[in-house]
Amino acid sequence: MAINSILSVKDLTISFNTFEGEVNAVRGVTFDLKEGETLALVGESGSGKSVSTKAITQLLPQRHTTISKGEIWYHDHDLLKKSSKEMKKIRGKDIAMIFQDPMTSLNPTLTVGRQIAEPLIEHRGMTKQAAKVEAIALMRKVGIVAAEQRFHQYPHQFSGGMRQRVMIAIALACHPKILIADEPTTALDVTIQAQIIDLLKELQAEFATSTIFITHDLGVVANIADRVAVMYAGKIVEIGTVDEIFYNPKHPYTWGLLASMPTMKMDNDDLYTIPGSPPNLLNVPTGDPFSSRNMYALEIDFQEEPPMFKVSETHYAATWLLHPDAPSIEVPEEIKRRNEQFVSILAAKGADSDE
Amino acid sequence: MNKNPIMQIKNLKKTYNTGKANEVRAVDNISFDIYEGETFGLVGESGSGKSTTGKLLMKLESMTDGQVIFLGESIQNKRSRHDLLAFRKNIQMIFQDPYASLNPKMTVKDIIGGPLEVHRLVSSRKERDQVVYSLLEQVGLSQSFANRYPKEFSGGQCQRIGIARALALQPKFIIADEAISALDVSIQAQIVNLMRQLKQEANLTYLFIAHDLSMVKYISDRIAVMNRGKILELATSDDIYHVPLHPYTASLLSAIPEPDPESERNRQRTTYDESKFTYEQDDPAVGLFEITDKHFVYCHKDEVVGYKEKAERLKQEIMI
Amino acid sequence: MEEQLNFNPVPQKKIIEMEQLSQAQGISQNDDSYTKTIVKRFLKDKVATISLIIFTLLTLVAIFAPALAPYNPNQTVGFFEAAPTSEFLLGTDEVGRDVLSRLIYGARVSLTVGVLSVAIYAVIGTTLGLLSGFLGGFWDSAIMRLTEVFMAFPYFMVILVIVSLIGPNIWTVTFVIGVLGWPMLCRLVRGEVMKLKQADYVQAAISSGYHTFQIAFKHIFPNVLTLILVNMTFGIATSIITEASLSFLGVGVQPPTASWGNMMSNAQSLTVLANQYWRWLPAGLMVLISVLSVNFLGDGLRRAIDGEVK
Amino acid sequence: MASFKKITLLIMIMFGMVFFLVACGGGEGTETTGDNDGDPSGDITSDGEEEDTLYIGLTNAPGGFNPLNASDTVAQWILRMLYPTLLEQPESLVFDGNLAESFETEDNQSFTITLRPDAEWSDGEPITADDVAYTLELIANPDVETTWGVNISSLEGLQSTGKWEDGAAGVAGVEVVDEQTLILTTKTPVDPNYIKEMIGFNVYIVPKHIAEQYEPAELANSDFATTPSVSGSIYQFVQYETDAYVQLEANPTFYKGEAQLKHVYLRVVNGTSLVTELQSGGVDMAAGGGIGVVPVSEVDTLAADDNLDFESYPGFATQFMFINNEEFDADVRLAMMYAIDREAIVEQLFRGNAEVLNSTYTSASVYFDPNVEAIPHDVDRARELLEESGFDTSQEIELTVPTGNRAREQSASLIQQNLAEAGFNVTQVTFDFVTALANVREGDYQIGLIGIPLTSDPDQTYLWSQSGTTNLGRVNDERMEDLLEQGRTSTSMEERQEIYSELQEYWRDQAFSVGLYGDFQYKVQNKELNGGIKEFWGGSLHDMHEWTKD
Amino acid sequence: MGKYIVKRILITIPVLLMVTVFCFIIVNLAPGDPTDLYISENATEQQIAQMRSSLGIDQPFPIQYFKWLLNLVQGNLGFSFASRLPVIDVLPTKIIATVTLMASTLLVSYLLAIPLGIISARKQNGFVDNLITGVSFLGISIPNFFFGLALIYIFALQLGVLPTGGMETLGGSGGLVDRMQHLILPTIVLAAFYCSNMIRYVRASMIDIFAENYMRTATAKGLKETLILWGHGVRNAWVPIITVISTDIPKMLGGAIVTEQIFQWPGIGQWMISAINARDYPVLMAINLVAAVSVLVFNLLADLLYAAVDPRIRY
Repeated sequence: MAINSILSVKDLTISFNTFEGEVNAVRGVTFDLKEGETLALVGESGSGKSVSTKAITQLLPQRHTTISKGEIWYHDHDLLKKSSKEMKKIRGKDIAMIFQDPMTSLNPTLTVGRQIAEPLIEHRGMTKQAAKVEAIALMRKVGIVAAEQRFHQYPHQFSGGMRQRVMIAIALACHPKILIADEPTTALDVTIQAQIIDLLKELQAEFATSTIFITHDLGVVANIADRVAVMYAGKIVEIGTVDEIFYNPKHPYTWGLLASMPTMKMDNDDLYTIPGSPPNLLNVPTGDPFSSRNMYALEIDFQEEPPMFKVSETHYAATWLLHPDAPSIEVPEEIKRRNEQFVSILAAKGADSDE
Repeated sequence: MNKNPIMQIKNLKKTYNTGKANEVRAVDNISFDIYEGETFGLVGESGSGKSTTGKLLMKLESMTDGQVIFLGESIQNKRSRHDLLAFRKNIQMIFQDPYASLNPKMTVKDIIGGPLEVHRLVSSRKERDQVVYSLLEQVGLSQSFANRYPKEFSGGQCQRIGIARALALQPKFIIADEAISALDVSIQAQIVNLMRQLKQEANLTYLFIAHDLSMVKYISDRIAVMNRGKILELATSDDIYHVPLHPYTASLLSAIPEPDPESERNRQRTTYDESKFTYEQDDPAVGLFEITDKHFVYCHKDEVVGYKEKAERLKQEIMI
Repeated sequence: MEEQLNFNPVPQKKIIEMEQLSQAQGISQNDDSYTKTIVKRFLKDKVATISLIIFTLLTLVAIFAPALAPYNPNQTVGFFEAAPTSEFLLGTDEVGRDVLSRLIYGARVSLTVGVLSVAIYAVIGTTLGLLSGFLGGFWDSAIMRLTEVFMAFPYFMVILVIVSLIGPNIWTVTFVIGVLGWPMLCRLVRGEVMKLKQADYVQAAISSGYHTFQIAFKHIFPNVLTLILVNMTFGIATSIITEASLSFLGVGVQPPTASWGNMMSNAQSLTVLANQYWRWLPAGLMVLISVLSVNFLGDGLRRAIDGEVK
Repeated sequence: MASFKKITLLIMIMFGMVFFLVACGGGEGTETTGDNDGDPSGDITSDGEEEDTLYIGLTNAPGGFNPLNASDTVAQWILRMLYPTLLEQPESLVFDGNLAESFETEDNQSFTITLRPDAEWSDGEPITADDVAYTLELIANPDVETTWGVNISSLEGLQSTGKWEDGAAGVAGVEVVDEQTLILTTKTPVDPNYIKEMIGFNVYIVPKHIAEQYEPAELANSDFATTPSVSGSIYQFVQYETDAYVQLEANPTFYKGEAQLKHVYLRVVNGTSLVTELQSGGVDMAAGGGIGVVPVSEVDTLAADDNLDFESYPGFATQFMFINNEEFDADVRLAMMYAIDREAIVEQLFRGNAEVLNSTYTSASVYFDPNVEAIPHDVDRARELLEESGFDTSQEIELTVPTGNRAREQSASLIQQNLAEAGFNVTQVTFDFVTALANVREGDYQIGLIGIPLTSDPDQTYLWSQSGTTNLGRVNDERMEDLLEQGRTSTSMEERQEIYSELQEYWRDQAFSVGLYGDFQYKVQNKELNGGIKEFWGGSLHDMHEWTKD
Repeated sequence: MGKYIVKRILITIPVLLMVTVFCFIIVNLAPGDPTDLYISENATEQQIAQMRSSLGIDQPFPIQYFKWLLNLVQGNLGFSFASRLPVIDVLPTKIIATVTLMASTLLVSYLLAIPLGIISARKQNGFVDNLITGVSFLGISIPNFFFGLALIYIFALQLGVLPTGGMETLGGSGGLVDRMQHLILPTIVLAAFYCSNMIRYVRASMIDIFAENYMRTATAKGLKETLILWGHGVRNAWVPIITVISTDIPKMLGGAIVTEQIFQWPGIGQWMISAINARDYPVLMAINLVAAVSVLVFNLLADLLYAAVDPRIRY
């Protein structure tokens, strides 16, 4: 498996100017997106996952945003250095996006068909007629029945799930190399969410699109991601393959996230919780911003931010617990259970590869 | 568990735009009881009528037809200010959006203490403030929050304030309308734990309205699954999870993503073909039928046998 | 280096304390009440702040007019139509009254008309808007029909007739502008109330057992207040101009009472316009300054409320 | 892209609409003006066209064109261009023949009128004595709405209202001798000047053959009264654009000869615009005489304009401070007279373009007696009188001020100050003109400023007699009644002058009201215009057919 | 749709009746009898009575009103007290004059305001925005009588390039250019207000629109700036723009009184002032009717247009 990075984000640092002061929304985010993979960015609201990805296509409001550091490499170009004119040629064509709220992300005054056809005309130089034919084909592909009729309808005549399908059709219209899906299923009902995820997976395979999938729902991540990056307070705190993150998490925050979700198998005990709320990014506390919610905090957590510790070739986590000098600690029950599962999965895989 | 119904819902109906082309039966003839001390889960996707049901029970909307008996009295007869106050004292609501449910122009003290004054449960400002402080403490917030405005708090903190307001009147019954769905995962757990804890402390009854089954299953004793204004299945939460009889319930369950890559990879989704379960309107042979003990399914009289067999089969599968 | 690092676990109790501390800090970072936040934001807007200062000064001038004015504004004190001198800083008018004194007293009239008329229609418009939006149904359509009736009136005609009926003076002008100005605000408030009525906190207030009027005035009103305030500031500007226009048409505030409007209407004489700048320019500038400052004030207020970064 | 096209189309449609509106705006008006309407090149107005067009500025709109019913001066002035009168009056109380070649009497009771034989209506019908008699009959007809009743009330067979007795159906005092001759007979002998002014100068002769097509009762609301079709004087009516302008064109059949200026536009503009239009050449002359008034504040500017002729003359327009005689006795009234500094008003406010109104006649009137000494501004005397009268000075007196005349409004401020100096407690109350007039008329006032246009005839019964229709001061004084009666019935000018001198003196001493000032008449016109306003404004039009423009 | 229109019109009728009743009362409340104006100083009682009956004001108000209403239904608006001309004959010329001025004003205003508002919103808080916003505040704040006179002084008297007032050169051969020249100054004066007002609304709604998710979608699609702006942004601003237009037009139809006064524009506004001064009730009632009908009609039109520009709105 040739693993080439198609996109690499390096030390991205973004802040917003507000009335209260400067909000440090993204504080040195680094990750690679490999060809054909789905990378999930997971984190609570305000963790900076959405902001990081908007920076890729320069979708952040310029007036209030300062990108003080960082590089975003795509095909030997630093996207941060692109002029807005150059960026236009990349947006929608090479890098497409799907957004959270399908209700407001479509223009209410334009027909759905026109909105799908637009990128075709713009980037693929199609005539109106050709674009219409292609758009209808796309609509069929994303599972919209009676596409010819629905081509002329307006977004308000579509249900939420159908709108998100339209958004997907728009995004995939030009066969983009990279798809950024920003919480595409959060606003949908579970059954619809399942359909959309299946659709995305299917199309992603067909178009060989690399995907950044932003969500706060670990269930969705488990379903769709190849690799997972967990974000907290504007930083990636843990990154690894989906199995590593779900079965062998190293960061106490990841533990908390996993343990606080009720699983179908759970009994009626109290849920595991992470106390408190995320820190205010106006004044990022010294040390690890997570330290004050961290039941496994060490003294050093309050003094210095931990660097990324390597767990495996693919797995890194930013917690002092991985420092050789750190004391060993008792992980939560749920994580223990998961670790056990990991061992068996590894064993199974090892068996697979042996054969 | 105490088996006294705190609330009895009989043939509740809510129709919008009655008689017009765009008539919507938001709540279509539903009946169920909620017992004292239990947590009753009401699950459905958007547009299923679950929130409307909650509002009808709260008298935030007027019902088109049916009857709701709360603490032995029919709620639709409560019109006078006195009756209404008495009714509202015993039933409170926790809302979905923690920010939207708190008046941005009022201090936390006024938000929580207001109902106390309305119901004349306190005789002085000072007494009110004392009650507010103790309520804040009860929901895990510091007293220093009292003089602040909601927008200064995080979503989780706001939801705690909302809970404190609901608790202020010491109600017997609380309707939580998607009370956690707008919160982050780690905060959801906090709130759920808090609600469970309070329930025990204050001997509350919950109606827990939600759009997905995962958290509801975890918190509820009994669950009703709603779709298109009708209750399709009603059973204990174990039964709903293990013996989902109605295909809609099964499809809901199969759609819940689990934070477990392995099980996700092996997941089989069931789809629900609605057309097979559409009955003629107001057919008297269609309704909620008890398939097994306290396990109800909405179906045609003739289908009952089939469901019974299905229940048997599923139960046996579990045993194995 | 390694030695300095302390890898001792922190006791859980301490973490909880730290968490509470950080939460408390989280709050103390924006330690302000809502009003304070708006005020702070507003003060960051230079134009708006200057406008506020100017408007405050104007108000003070209006209040302390008797102390500030060098002469009796209604007395002939000098030659007629004399150009500014050290004795009469802004010259005299057509009957020899001191223009500066009239300007100072004019602030009273213009601001009274501006503020009071808007206050009148704000009260009517807000009350009816709140009721219409909150009660809905019959009352809503009745009030909406009434706004249509009032909006369908030719504004000036009614003003002119009523003014000629009661006699034009500052109170009539104020009253008429006030009584006729409310429908737009009423609709605005109604629309907002209809939106807010669905808000969860209103539903919560109903659930808590608040009385309908308490909900309308205690829960909803504070949330439309800022909107009303912004609208009112623009309304004040419009009222000042309306008074000036009425004076121009001869039905505004009547002589000998000075208002900026009737002083400015001197400019309808070309001789005055061309040769006697002191008879219209100061008044014109005052109208312009006050209206601009009120407008910018409203705009700044709106921005501060919306949290729009300047 | 489609939306671009739509927007472009929309904009084009909107432009098209504006052009259409501009092109056809006031369409009715231009039908008769010229045929090259809408021709884009037609904007170049040749000099020739403008040279024979006269633009007159009016500050009031005419209230219709009913020759029988014209209360407003504007209408009267315009009607003079459209309908013949028997006599001209080039100077005050100097009468010349117009339609009448002669107007003679020997006994001051029977007046023989001989008409010009060549006079024709614009439709070619001759103007005869029948037309004159019919006109007088219409005025006397109780069914006809008319303002001229009082003018003819001295004729034999008519009531004091000028209407014939019930069942009479005719005017006994009018006798048509032949086509060119008729004899008017009055009830009692009168001053010939009285009848000459009242009937000879003021009454417009209407074409019988047109007027008789209408029911007398409906004349006032008919097109006869709104859009006259037949003219007998200098011009004929073309159209009236309500409140904007009146368009006239020369009457080719006019008996004194067709007018040199073929077109006349009487534009209705406000005072300020009148000034700008005069300066920019948009109007050639102000109509003057209270109907084309330039604001007094602009007088200096106009006088200084090289392109304009500016002159000012004493006129008949006056301003009084009426005093409600029922509330204030003679001493108090006189105190007010002493208190008000009328010289200051005239000198400072009007910069000398007015005269102090010492009596109830202006210096333009031949009955004005310059020997009646004016009451000076004397605050001490005023105080004295006030004290003597025992008037309660704490009593608040309302000064009613009508709007619409800036000079008057400004004078009110001065008057208020003057009165205050003398010890009166006066507040101004301002009303629009109609309201103020209505209040004053009903006696619902204390003191109030009202302008009165006087006539060249000295009879002022309507103003100062208890029976007067405009007795605004509520004067009820036997001596005054007596003097008015004497003046009215006297038949010689010399005799009348004497009576009226006495009246002026008595009026001053009693201070029935305070005469404030007499506005001067302004003649403001383009230097290119030959002709225009005369010193006696009312007679300005007698040579209008000879006016030209360079 | 058709049903909706009919329903709206039916609702309109009682509103209109109420407006006319109110107006009738107000007009008749005004002190001073019209006859005071139309009689000479020496008129007799009998003449006054005769005139009162001729004008139809000798009857009680309710009867006068019902007569007026009855006439109205037959398309008769009575005759002007002042000129005795049938109001219905004069009305069209006045409306045409006002509409001409209105059309040119609104055309100029909107053609300027919409792009300026958009630019302003696009460059929000930049120099250009501050300039446009500042000037538009000035435009709203400057009293039009003052602005008008200043323009007359400069352009008509000092420079002599434009006429001082009126709608056309009387007695000249008229023509389009002449009329256009007469239109320029009053249009500028009125447009100063209407343009500034519109700029503010367009700016505000465009700022909101720029913050909308679908604008982000359009950007993310990589569309051209102009297409994003016009094809996606401005489309959604039509509703507030139509709202402003639908209140502007009746406001102007009700008479741009001061401006018409200053520029001698022979439109509704000027007519109204003279009618008020002349207590010309029938004219006032007619003007009131026109104004009221225009308010209601443009309300309705706006509602119908909303549906045209926003597919979500259906009746």
